Amino acid sequence: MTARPRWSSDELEQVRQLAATYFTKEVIPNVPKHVAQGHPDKALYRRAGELGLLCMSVPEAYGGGGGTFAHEAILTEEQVKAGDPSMGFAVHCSIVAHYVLSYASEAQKQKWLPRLASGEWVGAIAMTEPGTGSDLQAISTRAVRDGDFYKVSGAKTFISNGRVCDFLIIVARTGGPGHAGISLLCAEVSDTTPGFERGRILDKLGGKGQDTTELFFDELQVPVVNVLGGEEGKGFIQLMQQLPQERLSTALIAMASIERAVDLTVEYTKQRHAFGKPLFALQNTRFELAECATLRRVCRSFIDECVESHLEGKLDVTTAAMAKYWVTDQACIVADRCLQLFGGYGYMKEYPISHLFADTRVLRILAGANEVMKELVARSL
Amino acid sequence: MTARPRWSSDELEQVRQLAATYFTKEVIPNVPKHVAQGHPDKALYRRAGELGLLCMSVPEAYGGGGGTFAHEAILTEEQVKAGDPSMGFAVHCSIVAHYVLSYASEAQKQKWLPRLASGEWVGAIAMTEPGTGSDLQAISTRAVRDGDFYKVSGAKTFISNGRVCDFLIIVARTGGPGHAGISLLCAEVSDTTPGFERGRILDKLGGKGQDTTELFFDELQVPVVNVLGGEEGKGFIQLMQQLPQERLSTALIAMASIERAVDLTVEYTKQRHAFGKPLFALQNTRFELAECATLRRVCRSFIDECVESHLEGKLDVTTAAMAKYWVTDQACIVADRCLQLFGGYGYMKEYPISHLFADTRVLRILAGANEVMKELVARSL
Amino acid sequence: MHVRTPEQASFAAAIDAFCRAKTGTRAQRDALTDHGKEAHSPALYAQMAELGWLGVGLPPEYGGSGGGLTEICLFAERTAYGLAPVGGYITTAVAAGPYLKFATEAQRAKVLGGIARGRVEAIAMSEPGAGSDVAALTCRAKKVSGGYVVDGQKTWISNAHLADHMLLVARTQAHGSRHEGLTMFCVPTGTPGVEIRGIPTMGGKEVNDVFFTDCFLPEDAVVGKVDQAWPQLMAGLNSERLILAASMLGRGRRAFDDAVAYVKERKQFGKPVGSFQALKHRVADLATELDCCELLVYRVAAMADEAPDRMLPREASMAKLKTTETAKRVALEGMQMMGGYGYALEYDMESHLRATVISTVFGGTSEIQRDIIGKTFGL
Amino acid sequence: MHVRTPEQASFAAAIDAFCRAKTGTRAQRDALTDHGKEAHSPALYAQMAELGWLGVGLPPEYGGSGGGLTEICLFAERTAYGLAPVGGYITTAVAAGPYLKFATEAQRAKVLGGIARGRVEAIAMSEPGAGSDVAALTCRAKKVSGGYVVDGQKTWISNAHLADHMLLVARTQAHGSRHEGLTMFCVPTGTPGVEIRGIPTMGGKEVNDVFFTDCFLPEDAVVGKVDQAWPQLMAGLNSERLILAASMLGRGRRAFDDAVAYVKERKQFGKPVGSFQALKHRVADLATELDCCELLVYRVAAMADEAPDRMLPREASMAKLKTTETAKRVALEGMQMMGGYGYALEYDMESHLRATVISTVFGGTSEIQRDIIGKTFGL
Repeated sequence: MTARPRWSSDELEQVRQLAATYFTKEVIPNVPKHVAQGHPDKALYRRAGELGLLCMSVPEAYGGGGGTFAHEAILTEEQVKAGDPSMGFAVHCSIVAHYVLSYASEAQKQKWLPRLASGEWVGAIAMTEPGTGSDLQAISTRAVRDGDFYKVSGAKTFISNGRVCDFLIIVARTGGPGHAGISLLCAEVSDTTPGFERGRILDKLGGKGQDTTELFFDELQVPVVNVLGGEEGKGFIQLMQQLPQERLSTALIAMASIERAVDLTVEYTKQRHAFGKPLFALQNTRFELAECATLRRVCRSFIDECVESHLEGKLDVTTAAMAKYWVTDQACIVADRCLQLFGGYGYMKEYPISHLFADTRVLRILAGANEVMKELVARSL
Repeated sequence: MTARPRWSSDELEQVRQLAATYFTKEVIPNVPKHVAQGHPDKALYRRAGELGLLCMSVPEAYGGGGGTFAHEAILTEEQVKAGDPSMGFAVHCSIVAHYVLSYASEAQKQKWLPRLASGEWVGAIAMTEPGTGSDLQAISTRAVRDGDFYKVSGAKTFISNGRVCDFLIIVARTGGPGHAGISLLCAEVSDTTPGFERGRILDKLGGKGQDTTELFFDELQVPVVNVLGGEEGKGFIQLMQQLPQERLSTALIAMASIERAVDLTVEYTKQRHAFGKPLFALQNTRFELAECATLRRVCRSFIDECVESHLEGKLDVTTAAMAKYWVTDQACIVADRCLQLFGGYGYMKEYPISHLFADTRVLRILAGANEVMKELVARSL
Repeated sequence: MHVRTPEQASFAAAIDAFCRAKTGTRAQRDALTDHGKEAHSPALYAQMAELGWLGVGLPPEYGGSGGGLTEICLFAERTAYGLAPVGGYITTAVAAGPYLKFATEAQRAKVLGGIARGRVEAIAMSEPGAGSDVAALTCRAKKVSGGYVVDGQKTWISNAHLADHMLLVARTQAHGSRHEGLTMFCVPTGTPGVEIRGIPTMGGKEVNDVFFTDCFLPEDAVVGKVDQAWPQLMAGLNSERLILAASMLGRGRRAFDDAVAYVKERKQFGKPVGSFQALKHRVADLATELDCCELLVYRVAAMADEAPDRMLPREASMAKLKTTETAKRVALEGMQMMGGYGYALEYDMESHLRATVISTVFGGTSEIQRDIIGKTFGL
Repeated sequence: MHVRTPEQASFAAAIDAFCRAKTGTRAQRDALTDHGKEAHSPALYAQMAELGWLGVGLPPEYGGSGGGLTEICLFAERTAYGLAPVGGYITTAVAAGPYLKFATEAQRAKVLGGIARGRVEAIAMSEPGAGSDVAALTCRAKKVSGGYVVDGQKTWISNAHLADHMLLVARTQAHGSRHEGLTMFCVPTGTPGVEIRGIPTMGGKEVNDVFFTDCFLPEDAVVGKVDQAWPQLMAGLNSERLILAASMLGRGRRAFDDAVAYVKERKQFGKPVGSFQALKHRVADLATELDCCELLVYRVAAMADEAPDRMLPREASMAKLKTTETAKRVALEGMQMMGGYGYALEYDMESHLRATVISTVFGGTSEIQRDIIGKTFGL
């Protein structure tokens, strides 16, 4: 049903094929297990690394694929298309590895990137705290200098990959109040690291099988050399600079969700009969799907333009905020309208639309709530 | 506020400049007169012809500008931006001249196009009848062969440029029932043409000063050689083939309306104060405008892609229907939300937003009601 | 869906019958309104006065029939439904409130008696810099010997060109909080120093700019207490919002009925267009919303009638917000259902749209109503 | 905003107090529902039976207190608001209708008496090929000596796993119009040949597939008249739609109150997030819609109680459509207002969303309700 994006190429379509096979053959059969245990198997990260699907935009010199953001976009699309809610690739590749690539010193890059690209390590970023949300000024996790180490203490919540991560970027306060006191500290962590505790895996409406947790730090020791980029107080700026790409990544998930929802629903309504006709013959069904298909087409135009401009390094904060807010809103609207067309079946877990509805909902909240995006857009007017 | 479209060029921007000057200096001062008399001055068509603004996509050999659809898109954008509701250029250039260019015989082209391009003639197309709408099969205007002439009898309504037109494409039935009986007849008409009567100028909610009329034919004589393309029974197919471009043109008007509405409203809300602050400082205003600006951006992405694909000759029926339905819907939504932000002033005629609201509303109805567009989209699923 | 008492039902039936007879056709309405240019027909209004309807919400001593807001709403709803050009009624009914509650006996006899006899009243409050933000008023009434001198501009003043008096709100104290120091005056429209100029709007002739230049008003022009206009205004907000809501309920119902009649009649591809699911479902949604509006308006009117001194900021704002937004939606969707015919002036749908689109702005915008409602939840 | 009688008010207050005490905390609800896996707590339901609440809509001779649909709605609304896990009540109350109107005295005594004592009843109607399209049912009850043999599958059967009996609708005539030849049977859930299998849904354990294989039912299992299930079903639609609507009104109000409590509490940039206009306006809109729903539900319930035999297809469908759509909207917007906390299971908002999202499908989808309403306008 869905044409290939404007910015794709034959090489990217081969990556797509590889990713599709990986998800459908290797990941999907394990999703029930991931859901039951609350997190994905780490072996699947390593398998993705073997296949070259991790950190595709990281240069080959650091063990990556030497590709671009487009490669990661393809991975995202295929994950959604396959219906996998569990693997935390978006955070691992497009966020964590990308922070390291963008800000880390050469030594840090050489040390950390190969292990992220191979899947030996799973990455996570500990930003949100119970009392903060979009309000980064309120960060209260403290990193106190003690010789060659910081001692980090505080609590974080809503941390994706929190249960399985081995490498953690911690947003902490190394200085005084305000933005200038914030640094990003990189920590290698395991279940036995002193001062580090993984909290509960939070039970969520959707995204089942993907581990979102609380994390607690009680004088966790992080070497001073692990400050990302080597300099204190740059954390806020570093966070800000990465946001457009994170938002675009979120919009891409939403885009793929829309495509999948429409495809599933066209198929279902053509095959399911009521009142002696396929559901698709009812005018209401036709119009609902025509509207959803139009939204899909319009979103695709816009997303393709955003991806192209990001590939050229030109995606600005405003446009990224528009993409994040608008496409995720549309994804939820489309998921809701499509679920309705399934009738009762849309509510049953055996129908993927029920998962799509639940999984999509969080997109309007994470990576900056859509209300925050609107404020960013308003500032540009 | 508004960046130039992706598909524009320096040459096109010069045309834009010329068009902007024409509208603001020559047309706008006459709008009150047009509104009072119910139709634009024909002299302004001739003036546009002199400036080379008419039929820009018609080859120079026929007196046109030798340009592309992009030139006509620029003219549309500037008309909306200037706030002129009265000149019927969309019908004259993008529809009537384009029908002639696409279907007429060489002799017909040489005879008719130069006069349309110079503005000597104003063109119109007589399609809708009181009893039909989107249902073209129900056309009942009859053309009865009588020697070298047809005698045309019937009534038409909602005919744009109906009061000032000199050249009329009439959708009439030359044969039996159904699509195959329909032909397009080209008639040169004047106020004294026997068997031709212009009915009332219909008073409309918006589009004031642009003449939408009823037309009556009572054995109007049309030479048989004036069948468009020279062959009977092709009318329905000819109509169908032009629809994507007509719909894209309508979407372009909507696009320009959105841009104008947002620009006007940002300006107004920054300058108008309430409760001691600019309206723009209220969160509701900021979010409303952020949402409208996002819609503008998204529509622009989509429209640009549609224009580009039309310039390559690749715009399909489905995508054109999506553009027509979706962008005109958004234009009405944006106009309504923007008017609301003006408060009472938005309702006063001295504020252009009140006209924009009224003028935009018809876009969801003409060139095929949006419900019909949705049906077309549904057929593609 | 709301239940009327037998008296209310027969009142409504009488109005409906009157409108069918007097304003049932386009030609009748054109004759009464100079082809839509006027929103108020004094001739028709006089006939309604004869029938005793205009005092429906006034006490018997002023020629009224002693009804409450419920009856006023019923009148506003049914005349709006009947497209009766009595645009003067709303400001008149709203203006009556402060006179009833705060005016001297002489003022009441003059103004309220006039209202029952079919005179129109206006309210001069909004200013170019102060729309919904009443506290920002700057129009000044300066105390002089024997009275006040007023200077300033009012805008958006509905029916000033038709009214006997304007209920003016002007600033009598320059200091203190923005809400303090405002006073109400009863200003005969012919007072020297008052100039009334019509403003062209999408809806025809209804609103005016009013200029006060060295306009002298005697002491006894003050309505209620000096410097106390703000609380006096607040006491009248329930009725203003409800009457507007009732009027838009009537207009919305009319737009709905017109659209339904059209889609049942109009055929495309051999079937009435209303039988297509896309239109049928739209009709169902609009019908549901209108019934909700009706229940809401009359429930709030009943609450106001049960306790006339009670402020109902949340409830009255809900009625105004919901009903005006719904009426606008009905007109917008009705226009789409009617296609080109909805856009042409021969049909009434475009006038329904013009009337309803402004209703979300008049009498406190929807945004202001939402602010008020939100505030009642402690936000 | 709806006005309750003193009796109704004290009934509602009693339910509210009960829920605060028994289901007020997450821990209490987790204990009663095995951490959300069950939608119905027999233990809690038994306490309600003791209080005499479960027979609120039944005549005294069956242990009821003789109330009407209004009281049933009140119970459904307030228990939904209180998050009491009594998911069995709705099908039970709906099933009671046909027994009351059409069953033999013996059937009534057994089933209705059981209901008042806290037993659950289910209705076995939908089939894999026939959801809202009841007339497409194919499950067959073949006449044999002394009774019927039933074969076929039912799906989507709420509470079958909890119920004493299912009110089965099966085809007893293969010929004739699709609406004819359907018969109602009272089937004890333990009858041989009946197999009940739970279906996993977004909302936990509530619905089941039910398989009938050579299932013998005696003559006296027929409820009402043979081949007359269709008109008997139609007579019960008012109550089904209204009870669902009332339940969603309660759930919607709860979602609203939870969201408001959150946005008043939660601070960002030094202010409660609810004080930002974007949230305040949303709260205002939702509050208005919920009040409309309340007025609509109880007005239609009153109409049904005034004339129990009257079919109210338009009104009951409006109540169902409007209330379920509103409840879903409140939950969706409530989740957004709560940000990440709304998505996490510790807060109730995600359960409000799961409960409300299915309500627009259950008991006739919104699309079906719109079809029905549209039809009453002659479309």
